[in-house]
Amino acid sequence: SPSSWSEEKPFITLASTTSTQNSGLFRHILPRFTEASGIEVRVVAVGTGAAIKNARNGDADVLLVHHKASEQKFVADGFGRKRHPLMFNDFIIVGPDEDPAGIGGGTNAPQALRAIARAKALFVSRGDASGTHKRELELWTIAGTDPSAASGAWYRETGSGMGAALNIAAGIGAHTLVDRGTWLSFNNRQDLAILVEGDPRLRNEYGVILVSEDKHPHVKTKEGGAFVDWLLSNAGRAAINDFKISGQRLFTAME
Amino acid sequence: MDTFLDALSAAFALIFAGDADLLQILSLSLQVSLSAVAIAVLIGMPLGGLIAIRRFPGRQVLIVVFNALMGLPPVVVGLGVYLLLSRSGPFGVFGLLYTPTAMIIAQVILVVPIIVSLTRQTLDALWREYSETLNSLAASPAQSLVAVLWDARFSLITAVLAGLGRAIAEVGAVMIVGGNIDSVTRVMTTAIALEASKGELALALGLGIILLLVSVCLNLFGHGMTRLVTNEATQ
Amino acid sequence: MDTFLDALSAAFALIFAGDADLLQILSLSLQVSLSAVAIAVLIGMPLGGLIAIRRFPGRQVLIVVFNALMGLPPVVVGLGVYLLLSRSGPFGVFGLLYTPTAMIIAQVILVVPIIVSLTRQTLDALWREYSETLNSLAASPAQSLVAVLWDARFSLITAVLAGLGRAIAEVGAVMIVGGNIDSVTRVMTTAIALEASKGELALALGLGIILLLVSVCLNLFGHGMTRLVTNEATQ
Amino acid sequence: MTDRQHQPSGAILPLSLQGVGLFRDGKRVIKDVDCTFEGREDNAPGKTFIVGPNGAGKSLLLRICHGLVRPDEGRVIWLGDAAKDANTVKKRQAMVFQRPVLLRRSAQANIDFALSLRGIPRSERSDRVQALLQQTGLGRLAKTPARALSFGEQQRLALARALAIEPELLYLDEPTASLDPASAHMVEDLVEQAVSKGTRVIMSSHDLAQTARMADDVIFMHRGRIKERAVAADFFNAPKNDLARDFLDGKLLWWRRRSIYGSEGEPCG
Amino acid sequence: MTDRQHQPSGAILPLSLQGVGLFRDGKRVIKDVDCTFEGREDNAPGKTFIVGPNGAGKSLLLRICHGLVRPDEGRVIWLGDAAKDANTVKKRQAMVFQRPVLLRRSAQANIDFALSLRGIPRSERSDRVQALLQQTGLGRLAKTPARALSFGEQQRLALARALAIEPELLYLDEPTASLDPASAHMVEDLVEQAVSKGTRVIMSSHDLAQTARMADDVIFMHRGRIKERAVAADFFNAPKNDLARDFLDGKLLWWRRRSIYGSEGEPCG
Ligand SMILES: Nc1ncnc2c1ncn2[C@@H]1O[C@H](COP(=O)(O)OP(=O)(O)OP(=O)(O)O)[C@@H](O)[C@H]1O
Ligand SMILES: Nc1ncnc2c1ncn2[C@@H]1O[C@H](COP(=O)(O)OP(=O)(O)OP(=O)(O)O)[C@@H](O)[C@H]1O
Ligand SMILES: [Mg+2]
Ligand SMILES: [Mg+2]
Repeated sequence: SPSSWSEEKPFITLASTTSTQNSGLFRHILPRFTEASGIEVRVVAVGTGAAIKNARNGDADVLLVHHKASEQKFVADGFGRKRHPLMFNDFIIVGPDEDPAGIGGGTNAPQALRAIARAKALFVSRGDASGTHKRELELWTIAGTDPSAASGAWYRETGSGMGAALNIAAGIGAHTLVDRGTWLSFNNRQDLAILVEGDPRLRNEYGVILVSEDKHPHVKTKEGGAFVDWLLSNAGRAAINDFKISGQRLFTAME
Repeated sequence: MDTFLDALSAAFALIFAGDADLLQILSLSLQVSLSAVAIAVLIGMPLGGLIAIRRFPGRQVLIVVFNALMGLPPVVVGLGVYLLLSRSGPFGVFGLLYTPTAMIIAQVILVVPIIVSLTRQTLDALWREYSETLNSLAASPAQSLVAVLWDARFSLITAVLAGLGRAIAEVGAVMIVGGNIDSVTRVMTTAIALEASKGELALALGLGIILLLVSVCLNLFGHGMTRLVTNEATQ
Repeated sequence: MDTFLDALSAAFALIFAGDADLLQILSLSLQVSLSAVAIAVLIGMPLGGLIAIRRFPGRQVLIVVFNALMGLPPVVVGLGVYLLLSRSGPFGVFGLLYTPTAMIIAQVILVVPIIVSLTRQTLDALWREYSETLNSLAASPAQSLVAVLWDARFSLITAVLAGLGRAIAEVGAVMIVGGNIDSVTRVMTTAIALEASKGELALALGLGIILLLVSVCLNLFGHGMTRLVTNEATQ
Repeated sequence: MTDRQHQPSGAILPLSLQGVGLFRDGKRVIKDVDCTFEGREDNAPGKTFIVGPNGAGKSLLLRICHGLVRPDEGRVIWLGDAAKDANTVKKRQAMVFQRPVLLRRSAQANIDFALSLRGIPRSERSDRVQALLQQTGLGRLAKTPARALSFGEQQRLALARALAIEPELLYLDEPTASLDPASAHMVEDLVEQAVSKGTRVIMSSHDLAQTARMADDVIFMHRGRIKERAVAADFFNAPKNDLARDFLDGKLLWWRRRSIYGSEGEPCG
Repeated sequence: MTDRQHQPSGAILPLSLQGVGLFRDGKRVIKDVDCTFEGREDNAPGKTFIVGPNGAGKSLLLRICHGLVRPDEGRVIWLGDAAKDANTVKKRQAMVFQRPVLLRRSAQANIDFALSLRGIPRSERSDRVQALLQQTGLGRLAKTPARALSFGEQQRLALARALAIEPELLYLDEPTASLDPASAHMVEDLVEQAVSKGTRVIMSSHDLAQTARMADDVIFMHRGRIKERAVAADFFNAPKNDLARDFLDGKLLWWRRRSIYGSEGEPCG
């Protein structure tokens, strides 16, 4: 019966984002942790906003997302003990390989966005207040362009997850901002290609937080703590670092 | 529990503010779903009726298949339509992807099996009663079809409402083929999904309450029409 | 078009490999949806039957409400159940969130209105015919209910199949309350959604094809049972 | 038929209708009906026949008596208003409809169902079902789907089902209309048997010979009104009502009446 | 009735049944039926009556003739197999069922529907509908929902609907069973009128007086077989078949036959 399943062996619930889930990272690292500790990790992957909400409601033991400001607020509000920087990868700007805005090979993200706006080339925005979406908005601000005026024209706010947004970009031949992990594991690129990468402002940092038992006494502090400790340990770092797709590393553990 | 109260007040706030975005999203929802159901009725009712009143080889198979197609997952339909309408797909040239038209197409595919199966089953009973008489009167299949559809019109309303329920509540297919693009293809259900993914649960629920109220109004309207006509009509 | 072929071959590959993950996901899908439909039938058929055969104040309102509830958006149901079962919700202590039980609860809520409305409409016709006779025989409401449910049992199968279709195809609610947790609450539709978001369109479609095949088998089974029993039974 | 073991006799009659009227589609289809059906205590008459042209309101009147249709005017009174609860009153009556509705089950299951509604234990039922089927000549068709029976067979099955519950008051709406002569005879015998055991019968019939043969008293209806009620012999020998006379002569086509006899002056509504 | 303007006369008869048999639920309910219904060319008889006990197979035989039920054995042959397309054959027949099924529409819409199926233009239809309603005494009930009519009124409406299409061959399954005496008389007149205009009538009846009065020839059925076919006078004066004699005497309760007469030796299946 379903309830007996959930009692079978110790487990924790990890609230995380679709980008980490879709990249396949968890499938790579979690079995190692389970083998080492005997603790099963159940991943609920949703948007960053929803993940934080779940954790606030006490429906997760550990939170692993990528929007530093929100994470810090979560800790400040007393829902988490401490935010640990865990790993990073980077965002890239992808677009149709015929490159209508002429930004291919560039390393300056804001400049590229300005060019896209100038060319009125299609751009797909996540539009879902996710970590990626927030980063994109920051980049537009740096670029000094307000794309929301063009919403519905060349600027398409889709309001969907990373994979769905990529599917849309592929479907209409649009640019979009995407984290490298999702991109590398994404299999419906059609004629999309990486146009801009390597800008330091495109760094994408993930943090991990153990949910505080002060607010939610039922939180599995022991098992959750073990998981966070393992992630930050050498074994955990090694596991993150050697997750590769076609020879490329997707995430780099923080020192 | 707080969230439920928040949801209610969010719903009321939105309704009383007469929020322009909300109105636009709501009207697109209705436009897409009502069009889809109308088209599905035009396709599905004659088809379901024919299956009910004709006996032909493969009829049983068709019944099973349409029953099974009631369980067509919206995401699968969405993907299928996406592939067909995508730029690299066979109908890519029409540029229909991420338009309301694409959403209507997807919903038609989802609703037709419901209309076909429920129409068939509703007319089955009537046909058992009518068939000898209509045969005796030498009604052609088409004439028989029109007669049973007409005489069962009030019972068929439930089939239409079931189809409408599926269409208006559906998110998986419209999300994929519509893209939930702000002020272009955002409908109530995709807006709800978006707010949910942002963690704005109260707002999402509030939108859900509004959608339900609209459903109730639509149903009341349909029901009122029925009452009105039934009283005059012949049982 | 290639993707469709890839989808087919993906489906076949998965089926012939007898992939253990696939089997587990599939069996969870069936377990959840069949349980939900069974519970919904136990609740919805008597309720729909009573609405069909009894006249009481508020009956028309009830009919409209259940018709409207057929359009309950899965995401909204998912959120509602989430809020109830969440640790900070009223039933949080039972720890049901992100378990198959939670998914069953959500689907029951989605399917009950379908069963109620379709049962009511199916029994309406039979009741019009039977009511005088059963009244004359002084059958109590409960006895009448049992009699019409029994004598309409073959027609009611379509209602059950419509409910099953909704349950097995549904993704919005189970995604939220189940969490799509690998090997715990991952079902066919959430797996399809996941593959789609990874851009694995062929695999997603392939899973969709498998789900449809399973639906067809379920329907064939139901249909076969009906045939078998109808032949012996009295029309 | 076993004796009325589950129900005491003579418990619900007399039945009185007082000023009963009924509207359908804005038309008055039953008008000013006052009549009483006495119980059987003192060897009172057991068979009242209702006759009259098609559309006179015979079937509607039977339904009103039976409580299936609630009149829009007037009252239906049981036991001079001292009636026990409505449910008992209901359980002591049975009816054979003009167009019998049989359940989608076998012939025997139809009778069995009626018995089960009276709470008769399963063990007793099967024998009584078989006995009733034999009596109505349906023994060989026990397992046939009721809906597949010929019309005459259906009518007899409906009678068997009604007799099964051994009612105190039995309504028969033209129960022999579709029966062959011998079966009609047999059904008449069954009705006489029931009456001799204490059942009160109210029956409509178009068969005047049958009415003359069987009826204790006769109600003649016309356009929703009771025009005459008389002991059978009196009614057939010397009907008081003009319309009744014409009816007996086979001349009463009431929708042509106005043109034949000039205005009868009775508005339709 | 207007004269048969839309259809040439005498086009589909004779109708022959050869070795016709029918199974239901594994039982043979129609057996070895051979018979022919001639056309009306040389003032041939116009009214064949089918009589026999309930369940003899009268209704099924009518349905087989009409093409509503396909026999499991034997053949139904039109025009000695020179029949035109099945559709023409179908369109030249009409039937009044024993349990008439009326559409959920008003009385007049039911007749109008039948006319519209024959492609008669809307402008002509309304007059003909009113005429037919008058003829069957339903004028006042034109707008009443057909299902709300009394049984006798429904039967007459079904007859009006059948007459509307002016069939060459008209099947009547006990069309006067639920009619009051005067209406029955009127329906008999309508049937005679149709016959005098060239319609061939095949009719079942339990009313032996009516049969004797109207029939040209009589078919006596028993347990799915035609036991005797004879000119009416001969049948009533000197039935050749023993069973027919009993039937005419009102003594034929066929399900008791075995016990009365000893084994008849006819297996059920
Ligand atoms: N809804 C209705 N609208 C109009 N007239 C109606 C309605 N319901 C019943 N009637 C009329 O009420 C009258 C009485 O019907 P009822 O069935 O009681 O007649 P009846 O005496 O039993 O006739 P029959 O001998 O044909 O059985 C009929 O003329 C019928 O047309
Ligand atoms: N599915 C079936 N299973 C068993 N018997 C059947 C089935 N269908 C019809 N029959 C039998 O076939 C016989 C002939 O029926 P039919 O209706 O033709 O009789 P009928 O001569 O018209 O009788 P009536 O005078 O009562 O109208 C009946 O005894 C009926 O029970
Ligand atoms: Mg009547
Ligand atoms: Mg018959």
